[in-house]
Amino acid sequence: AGEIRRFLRDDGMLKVSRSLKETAGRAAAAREQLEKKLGREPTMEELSGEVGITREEIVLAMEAAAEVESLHRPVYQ
Amino acid sequence: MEQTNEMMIEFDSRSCNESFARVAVAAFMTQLNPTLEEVADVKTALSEAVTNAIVHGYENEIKKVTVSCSISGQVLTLTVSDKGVGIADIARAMEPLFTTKPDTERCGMGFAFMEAFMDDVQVKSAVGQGTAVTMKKRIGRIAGEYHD
Amino acid sequence: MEQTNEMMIEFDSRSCNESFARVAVAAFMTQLNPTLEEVADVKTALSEAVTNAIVHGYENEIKKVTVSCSISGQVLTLTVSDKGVGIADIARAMEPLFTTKPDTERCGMGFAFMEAFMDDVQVKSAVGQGTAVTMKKRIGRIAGEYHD
Ligand SMILES: Nc1ncnc2c1ncn2[C@@H]1O[C@H](COP(=O)(O)OP(=O)(O)O)[C@@H](O)[C@H]1O
Ligand SMILES: Nc1ncnc2c1ncn2[C@@H]1O[C@H](COP(=O)(O)OP(=O)(O)O)[C@@H](O)[C@H]1O
Ligand SMILES: [Mg+2]
Ligand SMILES: [Mg+2]
Repeated sequence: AGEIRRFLRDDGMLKVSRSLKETAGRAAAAREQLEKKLGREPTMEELSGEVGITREEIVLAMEAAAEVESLHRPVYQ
Repeated sequence: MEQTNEMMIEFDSRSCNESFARVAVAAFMTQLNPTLEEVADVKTALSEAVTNAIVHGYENEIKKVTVSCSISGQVLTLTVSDKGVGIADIARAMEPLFTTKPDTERCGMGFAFMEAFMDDVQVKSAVGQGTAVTMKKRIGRIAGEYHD
Repeated sequence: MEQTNEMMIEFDSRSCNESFARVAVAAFMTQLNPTLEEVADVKTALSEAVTNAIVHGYENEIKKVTVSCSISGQVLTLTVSDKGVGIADIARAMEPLFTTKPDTERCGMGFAFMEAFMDDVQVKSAVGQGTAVTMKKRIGRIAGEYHD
């Protein structure tokens, strides 16, 4: 049972960084796409509409993605 | 060694700040390396307590809501406080389905949700002085897996 | 109509809390409908001020750092405060490349960054009492899109 729990929780763990990274990735893609379409930087409202996630959650995901990147960067250098 | 870390947020009792409060607490608790589910649980419990402070405590007047947050070992402690009307009968208020605003979209399940999603919920309140709801949750997978 | 909304965060002067502070301020300022670039500017300026409070103000002792944040019309105002050692000569401290810790990774560009990324930076400080850095930025450059 401990093993199963460990497996489930590990999966959950992966999902945290995965889901934040995925959100950050989608926001970055939407930003680029909207910038092309609008000819200017999109606002948070436009981004949030495109990604389907609240403005606050988008900034959390982007900070988390930046953190993960800066934490991992030295490891891969 | 139990390392402790603390933060506090204080904000106007506007419902547009609920989302800010949820994200601030989520950002702080990422230090505990939580699962997605644990973050969602804490956000749900926090939302219920903050909504109560805004809707019941201040009856939609604009005053200050405070959320204190501390991490000790793997335990997250949250206290949501208002200086609003207070609760006369706490035990009754905490009963599932009990609500003093049955006309609105509230359904009397706020405290039940807090108790379901957190390990411990304590309410202190005094009529005319305000309410403080303290909730604890142990974050983390299996004992011994974290170094603290 | 100038609607005002306020929040305040207070946290232990640990560098692991910088990220939490950035998210809290970024989440709060999304109410102004900024671009991601404006969010990044504010986060950079905030980080510099918070790092200064931790590194210079408290010299890495664990005390409280406060960030107050208000929105009035389209203007965001941030105040980062510490109750640390204070600054004797503010004008000098704000000169680009001036630093009292040349040995570390600091390069004396913190205040220069704050001034570059925000519209206005004011510093109040008293030796032995602490420092408060107030920064303002008008959000929303797209003409006619905002009502204020
Ligand atoms: N912060 C508060 N201040 C005053 N009364 C409160 C507060 N929080 C809860 N209450 C009281 O407790 C009752 C039950 O709360 P809850 O379980 O969240 O249900 P609901 O919010 O749907 O009414 C509320 O109807 C209200 O009377
Ligand atoms: N909160 C503070 N408390 C005390 N001294 C400070 C504070 N912020 C800045 N200073 C002083 O101002 C100097 C310049 O700050 P800054 O431009 O950020 O450069 P740096 O941090 O790289 O030294 C610091 O070296 C320090 O002497
Ligand atoms: Mg409720
Ligand atoms: Mg600096």
